[in-house]
Amino acid sequence: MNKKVIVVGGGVSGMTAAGALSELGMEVVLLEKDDHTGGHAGNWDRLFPSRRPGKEVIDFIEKSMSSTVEIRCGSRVTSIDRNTEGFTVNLHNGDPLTAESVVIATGYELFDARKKEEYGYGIYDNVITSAELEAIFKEGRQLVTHNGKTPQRVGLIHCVGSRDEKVGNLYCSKVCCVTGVKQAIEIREMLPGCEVFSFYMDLRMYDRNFEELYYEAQQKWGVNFIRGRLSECAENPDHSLILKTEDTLTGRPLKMTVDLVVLLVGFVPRPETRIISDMLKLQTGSDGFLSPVDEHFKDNSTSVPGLFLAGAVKGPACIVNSIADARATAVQVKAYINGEMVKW
Amino acid sequence: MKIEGKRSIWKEYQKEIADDRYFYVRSCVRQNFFPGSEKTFLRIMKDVLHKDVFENASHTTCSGIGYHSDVVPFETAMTMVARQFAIMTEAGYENFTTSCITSFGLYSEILETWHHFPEVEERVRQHLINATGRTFNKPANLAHASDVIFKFRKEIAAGGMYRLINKHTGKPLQVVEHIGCHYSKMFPAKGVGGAEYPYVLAGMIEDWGGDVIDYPERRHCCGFGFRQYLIQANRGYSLACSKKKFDSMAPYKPDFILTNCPGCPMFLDRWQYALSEMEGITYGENGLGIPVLTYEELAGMILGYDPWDLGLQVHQVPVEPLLDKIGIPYDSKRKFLTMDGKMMGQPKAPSHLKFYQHE
Amino acid sequence: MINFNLFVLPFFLGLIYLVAKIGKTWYRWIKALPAIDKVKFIAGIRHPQLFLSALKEVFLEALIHRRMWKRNPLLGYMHMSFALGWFLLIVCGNIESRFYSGTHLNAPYYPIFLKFFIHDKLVLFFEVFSVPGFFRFLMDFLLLFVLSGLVLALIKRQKSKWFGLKRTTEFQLTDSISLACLWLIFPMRLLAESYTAGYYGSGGGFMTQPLGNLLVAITPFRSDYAAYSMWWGYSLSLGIFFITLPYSRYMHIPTEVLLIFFRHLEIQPKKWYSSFSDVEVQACSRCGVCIDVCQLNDAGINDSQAVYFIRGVRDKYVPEEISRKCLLCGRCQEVCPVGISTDSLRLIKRRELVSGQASDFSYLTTQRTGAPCQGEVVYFAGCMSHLTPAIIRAMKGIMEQAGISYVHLDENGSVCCGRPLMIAGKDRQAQGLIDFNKRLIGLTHAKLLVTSCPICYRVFREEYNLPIRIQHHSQFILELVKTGKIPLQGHFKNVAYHDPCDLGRGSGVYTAPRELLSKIADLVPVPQDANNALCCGGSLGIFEASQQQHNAMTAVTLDMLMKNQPEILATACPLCKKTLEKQSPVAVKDIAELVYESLPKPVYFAASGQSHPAKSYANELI
Amino acid sequence: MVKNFGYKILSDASIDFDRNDKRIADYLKAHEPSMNLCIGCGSCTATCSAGHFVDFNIRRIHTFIRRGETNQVKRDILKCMFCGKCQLVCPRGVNLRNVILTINRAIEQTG
Repeated sequence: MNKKVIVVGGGVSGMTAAGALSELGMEVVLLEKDDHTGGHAGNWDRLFPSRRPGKEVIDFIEKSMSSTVEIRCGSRVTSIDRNTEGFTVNLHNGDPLTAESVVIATGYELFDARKKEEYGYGIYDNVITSAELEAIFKEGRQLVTHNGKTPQRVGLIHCVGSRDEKVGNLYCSKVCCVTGVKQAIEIREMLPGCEVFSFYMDLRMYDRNFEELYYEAQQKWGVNFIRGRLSECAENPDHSLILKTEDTLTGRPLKMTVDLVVLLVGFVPRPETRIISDMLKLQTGSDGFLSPVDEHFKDNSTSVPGLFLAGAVKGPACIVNSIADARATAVQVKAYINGEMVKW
Repeated sequence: MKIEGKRSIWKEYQKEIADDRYFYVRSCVRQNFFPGSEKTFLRIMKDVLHKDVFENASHTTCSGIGYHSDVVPFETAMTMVARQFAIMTEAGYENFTTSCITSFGLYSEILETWHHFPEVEERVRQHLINATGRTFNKPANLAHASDVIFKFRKEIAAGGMYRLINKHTGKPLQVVEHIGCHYSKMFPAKGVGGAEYPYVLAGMIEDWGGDVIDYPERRHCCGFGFRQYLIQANRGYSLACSKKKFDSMAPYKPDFILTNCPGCPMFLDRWQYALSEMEGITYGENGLGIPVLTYEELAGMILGYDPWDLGLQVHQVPVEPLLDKIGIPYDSKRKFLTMDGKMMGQPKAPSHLKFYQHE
Repeated sequence: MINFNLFVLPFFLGLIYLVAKIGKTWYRWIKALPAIDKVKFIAGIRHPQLFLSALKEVFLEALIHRRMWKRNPLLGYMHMSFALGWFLLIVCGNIESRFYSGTHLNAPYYPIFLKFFIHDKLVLFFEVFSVPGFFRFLMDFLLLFVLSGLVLALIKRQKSKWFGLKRTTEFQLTDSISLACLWLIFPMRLLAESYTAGYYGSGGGFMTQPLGNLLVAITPFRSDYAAYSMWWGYSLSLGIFFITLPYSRYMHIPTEVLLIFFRHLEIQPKKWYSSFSDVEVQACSRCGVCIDVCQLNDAGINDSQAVYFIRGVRDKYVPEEISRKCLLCGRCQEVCPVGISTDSLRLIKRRELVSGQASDFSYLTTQRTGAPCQGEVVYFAGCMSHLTPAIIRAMKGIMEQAGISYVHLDENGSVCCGRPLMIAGKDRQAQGLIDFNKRLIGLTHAKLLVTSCPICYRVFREEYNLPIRIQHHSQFILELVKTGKIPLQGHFKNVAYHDPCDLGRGSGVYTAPRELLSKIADLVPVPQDANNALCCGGSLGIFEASQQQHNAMTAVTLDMLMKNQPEILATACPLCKKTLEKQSPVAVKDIAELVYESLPKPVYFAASGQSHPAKSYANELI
Repeated sequence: MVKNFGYKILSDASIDFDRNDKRIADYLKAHEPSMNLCIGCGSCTATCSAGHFVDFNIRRIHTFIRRGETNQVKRDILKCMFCGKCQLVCPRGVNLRNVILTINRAIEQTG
């Protein structure tokens, strides 16, 4: 029995899984469709809640992939076949690869904010997404409006594409709440004269130090939180935006002009994930993300022996959780290849 | 504003509109409010576009106005609509075209209901048989008359005598488009361009030479809202809605407002008078109002029809300044003459809102 | 011999100025007293007993500095040596001068500069048993006494901790001039007397004569010139001290005397700023004793302690937040050597900050609150007790057990007693609440009002003018125990009692809770208790402290309370309980709870004050 | 000459944040910044002594203040008894008694 494992997806989860598997003595090929590894996390400037530079984390994971991992960037998987020998993975460029086990770590896509037409992304000049804001931070650019002015008031809109039946996503994307709080702080840090208003339905500060970050945003940075989902956004003659929401804490509709709107876009499954799940008859949840065999005890396994899942391909997850999950996957894969029964 | 963003959204809301052979149903109220509009639609369809549009005098109200005023139950409304379909079926047509937006919304709502609840459709068919002995086919295509004009907007432009250009400045006219709420807010996919940035009127304005104004309260209701107007005590709310829109659009200095609903032009036009009387406010240049047009009236103007044949003389806000801007000639002396040349009488001048004085 | 020399003029003129200035100021203050206080004052000073008792306190406080001694012996000695030593120098000097002049009518400078005028060669410097010899000895001794204080004062500048002072106040310019002169006076006198004695070879005492001899020996120029210039220096430092005194902190010396008289004549602080307030403010010696005891230090607040606040009042500029940054715990008042009513002053300033804005309590009607029933005792739990329901349950259980017919006035929500508003300076607004509560209390026809909240207790006593008795529940329960109405069985080990500010310092109730507790518990000593107790940190008195600052104060108080490892912290205030329990390592219980738990079993739980379903069920069982 | 049609133009029911008078809010922010820590849990209102007897929602009042909706609030705030229970239950450590005192002062200063 060979010890060949193919990891599909070169984001945080895929890289971590590949590194861990290689450490465990496997022969690992990491496939990444882009021309570089790092995934989404490579685009983030600083990470919540500690605001540690994202690059630090990516660098660490990349370093941890020993030279034994064969990284193939620019490789798109066209099909995965399960046969008696194991798996054959076909690529759009080059020969098919075979492996004993395959780890799917294809992650997620950011919600296309244009689908929330009423928010005007792609139509109004001063509506951007949280990912674009992150890019501004990462590139060290100054946050300005479309016509180059320093915004006096910025609105951060939570739950864009999440918890919204109207765009078909009932689920919560988990990380946007704390991302919004982090970015609110960062805007205040960069532009002390700029007021920041966060429009939220709930603030789900689910993990350690998240609530403290929220507290810091209120206490130290004076970020204003208004409980109410944005209903619609309209543009003024000067390209500033009018936000309409209900201030649910007073029970009254509220309208406010802001110079810039940041949409905190959620997670959606990749279309490729759908193709893989159709191909291998994998289970997906109503949210479209892949489901493991058992959410508690076989949370990295699929119904296909030898095929494992890691990270946000199973649904919204933060980087910390993705790393932990990918490491767990690696252990499972090793046990599978060694023919060991995993009792836990 | 990024127009390419809008275009990509418009692309997603492409609606199928029948090419010919329309069964046309009229609005209950439009012939009173804007008496030239429906007539102009038929005239354009026949004379310019050479289409087969069938009308049957025995069609009734769709009962939408009663339905939205909480006096007609849905079951009743569905049966009445079923009868309209029966008349269409009997006439051998299958493309249903309505003049009224609320009708259009109600037809859409009923067809959607039947789609999801076939048993309801069955029950309604039975009601119709019980009441009239009629049966019907559902329309193959449902369109609002503005959809049809939208479809042929380029043909109209090609055959037109005028464009929406200010002849004094050579610049495109600035136009507010106002879509009836029941057009696509309930079923975005049923309207051209969807609900957020509807394209049905914007497309006409673009192709006829004007510029569309995107103002903050673009989405807001004209204020009719059925109950809001029909009950006198609520009319202050109706008026407040219109005022909100005017306040929001005024900074853009619109040359006119284009509408596709029976109620909207009525209220956007008449409330300008009420607002001027109550508060002394006017929204156009030099104490004038902002003219409000139906899409048929505008199409007629483009095609060079006589303004008084289009019924523009019954507007509260005078349209002459707009006609002058475009360069459409008109005979002021004929403004208040009936079709057979008699004087129909002239309204009293409002206290604030300026009557147009032709020099 | 003409007993005059030009050098006495600075002293003499300074003295005249000082006496005139103080006279004028006192006259102004007394004149500005409200009519009733003026009557008290005039009648009081004519009343020999009152006058003497005031004089006694003046002696004890202004000269002996009794309070200072209690606080720190070194500090007490330092102050006493200056005050008493100087006082005795003047008195004895006068007697001595009388011996030489043979008349009572000496010019005021004569005794002060006696050694300049008199060089008694007949008396040897070590002679003690003759009258002039005794005086010579005594005067040198007293001067030494004063100088020892001066040495201490110099040491205190460097090592204030030895004197029990961590922090102290800063000097203003007039203070520094005054102090410099004050410190110069006695060394100058020593030098002047010594040089004179040395020059004449006689006239000095056991200290001045040998020192004078030595000085003359080592002085390279004419020592009579040296002596004369020292006399000038002595007179000048006295004169400048007297002239600057009314404009410096040393004005507190004469003002304290007046304040002691005021207090003995029962002249009280007013709700509004009065000349009594002026006297208090001027009586502040700026010693800074109040700084160290202030718990706001623990919260990192160090700009609003009493001495700073009073400085602001004196300078006629008190920033708003300084008035509001105070726990009103009363600790500063307790240690103030002058006994200034610091809390009253603070409230006066808070009242001044409140403008005409009214409160609207028109919604308080018996329809809304419900009209109370009648009973012999009316129990008012207080707003805060609603957040500590164990106290209410315990009180009800105790009263059930004792068979008291009581009315629970605020069973369905409290109408606030009004003190929180008054603490904010809104006395007028509080009146609406007071009036309504008085009405409700009246409707119960009760003869006794019992409350669980010391805040309410204080305001009921001070502001309500109720025709019935008012007790805090610790007093009430103690009475029940003493009259045998409730038997106590339980016994708790290692209980530390925390004095609530408004019950202890605020209302003087120290013994009742202790006596009651001692019946059911072994009390462990608390390092700072009774009138020296610390505030729990949750005081309503302060407005501008953050939660973190409150918590910091509570932590320090808890450290102190836990010093002797108690197993239970007992208190007698819902607010103290609520504040302490969230940070306490051991259980915090109200006295009422401990008593309730000490009642013999079975305990009857009653849902309300009026019905006894559990009791009747229990009777059936028996 | 104003015509009476039997109805009036209704005023907008929504909070117009841009136009509202936020002087009290600004004053509050400067003098008692702990106000910004509110998470709208409603503990303060639930325990309120005054709110027990009358329609007095302290949570909504200070939220209105922060939105610049002050007209009704100016009257409502006078119902506060100042007992301090709200502050004792606040999970965020909002210094509520000073919030109310500060609002009072701001109202006095802004008229």
